Amino acid sequence: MIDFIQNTIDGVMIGASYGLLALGFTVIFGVMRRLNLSYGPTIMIGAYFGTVLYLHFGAGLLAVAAAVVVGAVISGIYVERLCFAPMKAGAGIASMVSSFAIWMQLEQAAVLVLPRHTYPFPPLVTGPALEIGPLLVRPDHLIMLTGALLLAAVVQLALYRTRFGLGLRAVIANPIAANLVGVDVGRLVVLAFAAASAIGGVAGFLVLAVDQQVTPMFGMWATLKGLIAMMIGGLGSIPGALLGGLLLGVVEVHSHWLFGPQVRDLFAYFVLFAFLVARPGGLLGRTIDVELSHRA
Amino acid sequence: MLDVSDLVTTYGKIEALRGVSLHVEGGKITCLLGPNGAGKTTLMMTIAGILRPRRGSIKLEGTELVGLSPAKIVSRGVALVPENRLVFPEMSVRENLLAGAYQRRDKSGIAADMERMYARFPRLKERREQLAGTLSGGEQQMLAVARALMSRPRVLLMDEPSLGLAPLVVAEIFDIVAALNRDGTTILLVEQNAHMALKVAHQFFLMEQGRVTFQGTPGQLAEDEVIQRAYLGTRRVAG
Amino acid sequence: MRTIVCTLVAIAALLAGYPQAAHGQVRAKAAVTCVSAGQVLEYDCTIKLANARSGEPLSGLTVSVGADMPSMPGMHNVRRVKATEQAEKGAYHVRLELEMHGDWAVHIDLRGAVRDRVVAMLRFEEAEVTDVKPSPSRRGH
Amino acid sequence: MDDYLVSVVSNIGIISFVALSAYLLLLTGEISFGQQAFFAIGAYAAGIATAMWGWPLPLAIAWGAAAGAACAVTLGIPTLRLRGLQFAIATLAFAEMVRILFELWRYQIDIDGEPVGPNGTDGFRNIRYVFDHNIEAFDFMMLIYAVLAVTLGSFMLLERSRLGVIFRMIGEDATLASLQGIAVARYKVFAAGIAGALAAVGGGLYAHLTTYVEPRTFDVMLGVHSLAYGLIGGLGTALGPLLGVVIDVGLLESVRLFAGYRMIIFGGLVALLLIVRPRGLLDERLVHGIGRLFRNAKSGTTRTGRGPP
Repeated sequence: MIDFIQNTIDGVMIGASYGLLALGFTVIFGVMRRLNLSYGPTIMIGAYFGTVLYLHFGAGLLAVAAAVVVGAVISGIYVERLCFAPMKAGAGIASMVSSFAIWMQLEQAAVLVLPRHTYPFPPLVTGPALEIGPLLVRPDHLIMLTGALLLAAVVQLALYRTRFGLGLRAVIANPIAANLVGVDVGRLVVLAFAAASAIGGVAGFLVLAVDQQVTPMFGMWATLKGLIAMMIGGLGSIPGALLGGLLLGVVEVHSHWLFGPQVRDLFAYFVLFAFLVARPGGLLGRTIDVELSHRA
Repeated sequence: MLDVSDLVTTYGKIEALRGVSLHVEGGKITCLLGPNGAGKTTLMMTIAGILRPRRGSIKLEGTELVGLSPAKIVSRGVALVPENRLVFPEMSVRENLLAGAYQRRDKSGIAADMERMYARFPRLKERREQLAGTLSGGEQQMLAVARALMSRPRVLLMDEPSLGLAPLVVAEIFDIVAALNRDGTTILLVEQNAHMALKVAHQFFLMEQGRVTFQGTPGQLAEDEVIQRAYLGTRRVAG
Repeated sequence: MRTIVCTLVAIAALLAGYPQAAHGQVRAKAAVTCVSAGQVLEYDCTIKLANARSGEPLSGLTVSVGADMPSMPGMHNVRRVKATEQAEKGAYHVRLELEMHGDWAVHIDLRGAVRDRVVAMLRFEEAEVTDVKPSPSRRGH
Repeated sequence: MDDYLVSVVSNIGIISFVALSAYLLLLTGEISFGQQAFFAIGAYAAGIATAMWGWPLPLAIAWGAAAGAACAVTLGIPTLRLRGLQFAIATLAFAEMVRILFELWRYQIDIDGEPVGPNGTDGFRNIRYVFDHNIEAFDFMMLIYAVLAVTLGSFMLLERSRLGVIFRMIGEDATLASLQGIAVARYKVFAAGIAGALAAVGGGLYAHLTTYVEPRTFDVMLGVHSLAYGLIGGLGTALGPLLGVVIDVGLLESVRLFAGYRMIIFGGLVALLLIVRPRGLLDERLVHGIGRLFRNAKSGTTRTGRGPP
């Protein structure tokens, strides 16, 4: 019983970071109706910005965090300019494949800068786990959860209380109608990419600071986790993305505890598959037209 | 007020507009009639900046609109109520109206205009916190009109406002069109329902196969003939 | 539909007609140790070949070594390099030039008295080369 | 031909099977991130057949193809109503499940004093058929290309056949196709089955070419690559995906100049190419244009003017 509660708590904390990754994915997917496979690798590039500062200039934790976010935003905008902005309507799959090609590019760029397989990443906090009754809570996990919740709150406020958020939601709901009411969709998409990359940057920083190491494979990891959480939560739904992340985290921790790491991943994919087959809209999703069928 | 001249818009190699010229007079209701596929919606989308013309010009009181982004065109004073309404379904009625004022920065003016819309469309006021996607067709049409008006347009373009609505609701929509015009709004109206349109229009144009084939005022042509040409095209009527 | 059936039959016929050859050969096993050769992505490898069953060293063979990355099938083809036989019986030396760090499957192809291929899975890093135990986690821990 | 060229050319041939598999699904309008699963199934099935059961290679490859097709049909049925991104992610999830199952799967028997068979994450080594039967690398390459030629030939026939038209119709607009009385669901599952078999043939050949496979050979990277090849090479003809493979594995591989920068250059080139030609180098329009040229030349007609569209 204690184990169950403990694992659920751990799952929620890890799931919070998945939720953030899914959130960034959702913002991009929402405004573009296109899949950005390079999403994770742009975050990885941000992480490498931070790692270079940390290794070669001895930067502190906050400076590293800032570098991760800035790096992610810069590479995110690069991806938008190259893979999304110049693609005509109806070329959604070309955008997706293009973003995959740029993923390969970013990964090799990272390896050229820092050629080793793994590098250390500065820890969030060091210290023993907090004991709350019979439960153990790692302080860095707690910070990760708090950070994720704070960021989610900021995103929610930005979406529902600002002009930018209004425009963003208008584009997500209907790009043509958004154009007609005077939203500058092209500019907004760039801003959305930047915002999503920043969200991803924060998520990536939190995850890596808990892991205390970074590899070029982090890009793929982030893309996959974000994608799974988004699909479980439901396409185009912001609360869905967070919820999907939490569910994925809880499922992973429990299955890891019960059956080990390989079965954990098996379970995660199984949950995803089951959701898609039984409930393609995900937890909170709706059916929106996806510009991915190649004739779109 | 709005001058379109020699407008050509293409989809790939297909010319949807083959040199359209028309003039919309300020303060009047101008109606555009024609069979399906005549290019009416293409014309509206081109004026709104969603489609780029191959050539030609669109002038609003002498300033060129061709080449401007849709957002710029809205801020110059042209608003389109699109075919099938296209409200933002997951946003509330209030947020839809706010989105309509996206180009404006005057908060108090926006608030005042919102109240004006609620006064004109009491049903929107009742449902102001309801999601737009849950409104009836007629209510969505009202919302689309109100949303367009929130940008304070000098010219309001309306594309098939009666599409898919029950006859009673259609009558209501046309009452609104007439009332808006009485208050001084210039309107360019695309309509399939020629009978209703000719009742409110001050002048009308007939379009066929991407060209304007007739222009005049209601009464200049027998309504039957207008309707016949609007639905079937000249050729078949003539021959 | 008929086209498909015909195609399948054709493929099957083609495959069935392929020549078969003799069975039962000596199998080799190899112990591979690599160290960085100073230059980035260049490694010196020593390969000790032995008869898999008897453990007897296999000398006098023509040995060529190639490599590919199991995580990217077919995408990386490292040009085969001839290994030189060492004084020690069954020992061969080769210098490998790889395209990137990471896990490589080193193919050792033997010709001569024995024809075989032995595959060794190694992780090549900047400083050291280790045997691979693939880790299931993508984050790499 | 030197060893190196043989290995590059063999790899191109094998990867082409997965690329064709993804391409076939693209024709019917579906994006699959999961064709690598059938490549894996084919590789393991054929490898087990020769290395453990002592089957001859042709039978083993055919059995691998059958296994791939069966699994693809099994996957095709529940994912039938998914479209676009949802279908793509469902295939990804399936493929990853398959990969992890292979990581967990151990099935070994003792042959000549050594354990042979799939051994979890350590993979499946000693698929020695080619060595046991003294097949030279060059001959094996010819075998790969013989099978590939047959496959391509059937693709060419398919493109002209009623079935090909139906596939493209479903790809253009599935609803419209069903209104035309086409049993869309059945054809889609059928296409998925063939695509699965194709990838599995590639996998079977791959296992015997390299003599070993391991689960991570079959991760998402392979699937997304094979999808990308069709788009780079062009969606107009089955030669498109092949061209894509040749460009990636062949051309860039051979330019040693790029060592260390290959992906940076390749990635950038692909991105730029897709801006100019979003449906690849050999897209439908180009293929159609070339086809018309040929037909005109054959029938001797000259084009004097263009009639009404």
